[in-house]
Amino acid sequence: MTFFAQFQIWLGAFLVLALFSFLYKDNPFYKLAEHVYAGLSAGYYVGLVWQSVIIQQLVDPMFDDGQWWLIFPGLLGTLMFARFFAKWSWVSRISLAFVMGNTAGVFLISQLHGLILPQTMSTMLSLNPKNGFAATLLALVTVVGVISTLIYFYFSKEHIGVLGGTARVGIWFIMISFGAHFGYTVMARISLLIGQVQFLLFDWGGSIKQIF
Amino acid sequence: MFDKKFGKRYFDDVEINLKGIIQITTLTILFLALIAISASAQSGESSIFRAERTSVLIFAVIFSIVILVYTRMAKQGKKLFVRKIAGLDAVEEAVGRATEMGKPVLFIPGISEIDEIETIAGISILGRVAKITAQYETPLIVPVRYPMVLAAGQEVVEQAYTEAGKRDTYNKDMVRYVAGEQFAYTATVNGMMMRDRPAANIYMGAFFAESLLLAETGNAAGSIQIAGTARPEQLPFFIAACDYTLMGEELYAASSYLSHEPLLLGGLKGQDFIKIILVALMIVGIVLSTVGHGEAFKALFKSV
Amino acid sequence: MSFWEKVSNIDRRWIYFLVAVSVVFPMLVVIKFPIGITPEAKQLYDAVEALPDSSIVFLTFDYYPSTLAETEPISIAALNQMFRKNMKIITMTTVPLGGPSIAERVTRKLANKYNKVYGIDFVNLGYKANYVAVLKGMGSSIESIYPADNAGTPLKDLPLMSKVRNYNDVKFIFVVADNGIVDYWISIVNAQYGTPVGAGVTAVMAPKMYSFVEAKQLTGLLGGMKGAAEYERLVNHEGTATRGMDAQSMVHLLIIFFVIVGNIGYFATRKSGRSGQV
Amino acid sequence: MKTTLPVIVAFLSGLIMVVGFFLNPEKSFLGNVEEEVLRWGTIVGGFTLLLGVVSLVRVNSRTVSQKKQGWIFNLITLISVFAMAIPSMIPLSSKSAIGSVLYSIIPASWGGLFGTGPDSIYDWMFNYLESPMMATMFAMLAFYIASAAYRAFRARNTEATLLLLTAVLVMLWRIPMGEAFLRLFGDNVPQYINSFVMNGVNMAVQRGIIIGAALGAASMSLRIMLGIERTYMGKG
Repeated sequence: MTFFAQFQIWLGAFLVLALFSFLYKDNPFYKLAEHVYAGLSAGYYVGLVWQSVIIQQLVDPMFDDGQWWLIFPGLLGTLMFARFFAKWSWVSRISLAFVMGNTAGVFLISQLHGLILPQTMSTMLSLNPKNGFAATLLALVTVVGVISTLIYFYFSKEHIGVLGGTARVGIWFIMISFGAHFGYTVMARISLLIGQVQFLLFDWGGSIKQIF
Repeated sequence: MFDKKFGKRYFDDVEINLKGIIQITTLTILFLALIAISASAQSGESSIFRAERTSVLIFAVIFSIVILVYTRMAKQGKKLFVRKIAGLDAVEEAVGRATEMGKPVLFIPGISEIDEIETIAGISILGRVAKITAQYETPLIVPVRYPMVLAAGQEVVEQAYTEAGKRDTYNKDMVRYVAGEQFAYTATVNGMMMRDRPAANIYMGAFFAESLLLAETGNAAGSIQIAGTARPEQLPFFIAACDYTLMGEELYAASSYLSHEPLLLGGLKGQDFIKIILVALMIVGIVLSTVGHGEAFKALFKSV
Repeated sequence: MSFWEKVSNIDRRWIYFLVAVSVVFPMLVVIKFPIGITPEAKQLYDAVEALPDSSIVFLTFDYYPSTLAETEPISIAALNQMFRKNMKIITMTTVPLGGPSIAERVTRKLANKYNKVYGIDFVNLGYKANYVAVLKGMGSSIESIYPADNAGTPLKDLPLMSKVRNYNDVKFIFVVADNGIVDYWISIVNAQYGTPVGAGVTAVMAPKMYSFVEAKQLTGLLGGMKGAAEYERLVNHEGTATRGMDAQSMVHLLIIFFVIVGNIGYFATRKSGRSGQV
Repeated sequence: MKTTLPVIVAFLSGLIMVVGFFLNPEKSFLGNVEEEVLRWGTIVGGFTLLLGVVSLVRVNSRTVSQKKQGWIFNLITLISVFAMAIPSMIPLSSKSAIGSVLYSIIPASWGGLFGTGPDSIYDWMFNYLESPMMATMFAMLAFYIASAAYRAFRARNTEATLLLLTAVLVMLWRIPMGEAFLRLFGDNVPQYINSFVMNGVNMAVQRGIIIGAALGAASMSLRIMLGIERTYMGKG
């Protein structure tokens, strides 16, 4: 291994161990890693926005393709920084309002068209027993699950009587679904822990062996 | 007149008129579009309107009208019932305990940008919590992840302290910017929890993988914890590690319930109304499908 | 304090310690539990296996370095299968950081193993911003989106790319991803251009993907490290996922053990009437 | 003016999106406007990300300049920001004005180190400093999950029991030994978990939650467009 490759591994191992040390107790190494992390992540955004937004979407099209009108979003973006000057901070609301309005417009439609209508439609399943026992049972589970979940999140009436009963079935369904999610997430996190331990044991461990 | 101290909630007359005009314009445009579409659909040629999206338009119009009607009703002071949400009293209890112990309350309005509905709900619950901490003179810490959330959070907290008559105890650093990246933020807040040992941690807003990192650290620090988020994939972790958890839309309902804000309340009631319509439509569809005539009905919901 | 009360109030650092031990131990002492194959994994394997030799396929590297443990083994197993069948592989990524360099590193390593030549047997297109435009644009012409490959070589100088114009020339798209991009491969590429898409995703994403497999929008699914291990077994190449499965099993069992002990403790102390509230 | 103008801007930029959806892009002028406005949205939205960086630098510089307790850590944060940000902003080639000055001083072969390309300092710092930390934070969750499962997964009532039983079942199902164990109860048990728990109950609940959340998001969007909801505007 080259010196640089060794250095990379040791640096990574130091940061990994510094963060893991928090599991035992808060300490200066964790604090150091925490502050490096906060700084790097902010720097990451600068690079990302600078290259993929300001250069690729703003400067290049404006100067290379002559799309001069992009000066307006550029200006709107710059106005955001008015926030840091007390007297002019209200100006930044205009830029913000543009983004918010834009997102809201896209959302309003995409939620109705992309989610609510198709999801409602696919719940209209046939409960006809001639489709076979398993298929009918699955359809029944789906229908009951969707409707009772919706009822659980209905706030305009006290949950008593039929409504209360349905809501109760809803919460049972919800808990089963959360349990399944929990199981899957456990799996994902452990895999990543395994990845880090493999790094420490084999890469860093290998490097230690080579040196000593 | 517009009172700066009391902020956005109190509009002057000019603005109310403006809003009325905007609302009427929107509805008119939507209606005109509806008529134009039905007209163009008859002519059959490809027109500038996408006739295949008519059902979306109809639904959008109904949806908008329902929400606006309920909002108007709420604003006119009509009593609108919202059922009590279990676990909400816990918020006040938690702040009370923090006061007894002389320790701070930590509030996290989620880790999403202000354009996320959950963040807005979180900020509005923050207003309520800040009012209680102001009354009890309990220290409040609100770490945030975005500058926009910072601005909104500071305003809401300042307003709460002013309304409680404790303007002098308000400190701008109560709401503070921490870090932009998800886990950098989490690492910092975890550090805060272990160092400042808040008596109560309240998480209300959009949370992702950091939910359990926060909640477990808070638990290790011995804090009472109350959480609320609409993200189904994070709820199991909050349920496991917190004392009380508001699930899904309960978060939105809680923010309307606590704030008694007519605008929020109206929205919630409107959504409930639509929900019932959707359930009814589903049942109709299921019955039709079961007897074998569902396809035509289902086609109404399809659009490209 | 009774025994169960002590157990219930154990310092959480003991729990952390046990987790650490059950991860490290199986890595040092290999046990090798046999790995069962789910129908979804088999479906993906069969779909690739059924393609004629030398078919042109897409393999994406849509993941960040932070989820390497779950995703990289899938890429490696897939490359083994594809190179063995002498397929022509085009790699690309919609992830700006890490993605291009991971693709470069992993493909080169496997290509050396199978003596494959860059430009003829495989090409790395690299990254382009705005994924919706990228996925849609490649439907009409790949060259319009990627005028050059990751290293900056114009596509027309690469023999493999002269045979590929758009998705019509691609037989299969194997997506490996740790983010929502899979939805777009399905809803844009598969839905609009009809090229079959198979996916290897992180375990967190897997529950959602089931509905796509059921709707036949997705040809096969691998979920997380278990999925990767299944694929490694199918292509008969033991990699980090298979080796990790022992540790994975140990920790799962440990957590289940914790749940059981926690509950025994809970009921034991509740009966004695001293603590009922948690 | 201070609130009216933003409300009008929000209304118009949202309305274009809504109306544009219903129009044929080839046939109408508005279809193109929609595309352009979306592009503007990504550009302006990019700037909001930078605001966070400015805030972070301001907060940390204040602590450092006042030499408050632990200021050395804040200094480290500042150094990390600039170490990552500055190389990423340096132009890659001598084509631009700044680039031509720069590359008359340093060799052009260094160009690859700058920007955000695969060989850049930025990419290296991301791959070897930031991502290991990101992966470690994820990995720490494994420990937290174990301790949460131990302390909190108690069969206190029906709901909690259902949650923990399903979690245990799924965890078993996903590992080789567990799957074999489940087969003892019947060859099809793993398949049943797949179809009834994952595709059945889980899918149905997700759908219910998706519909509810979508309603909430849509109604919030409507109110933002109409200027009813203005929490986002903050202080005037």
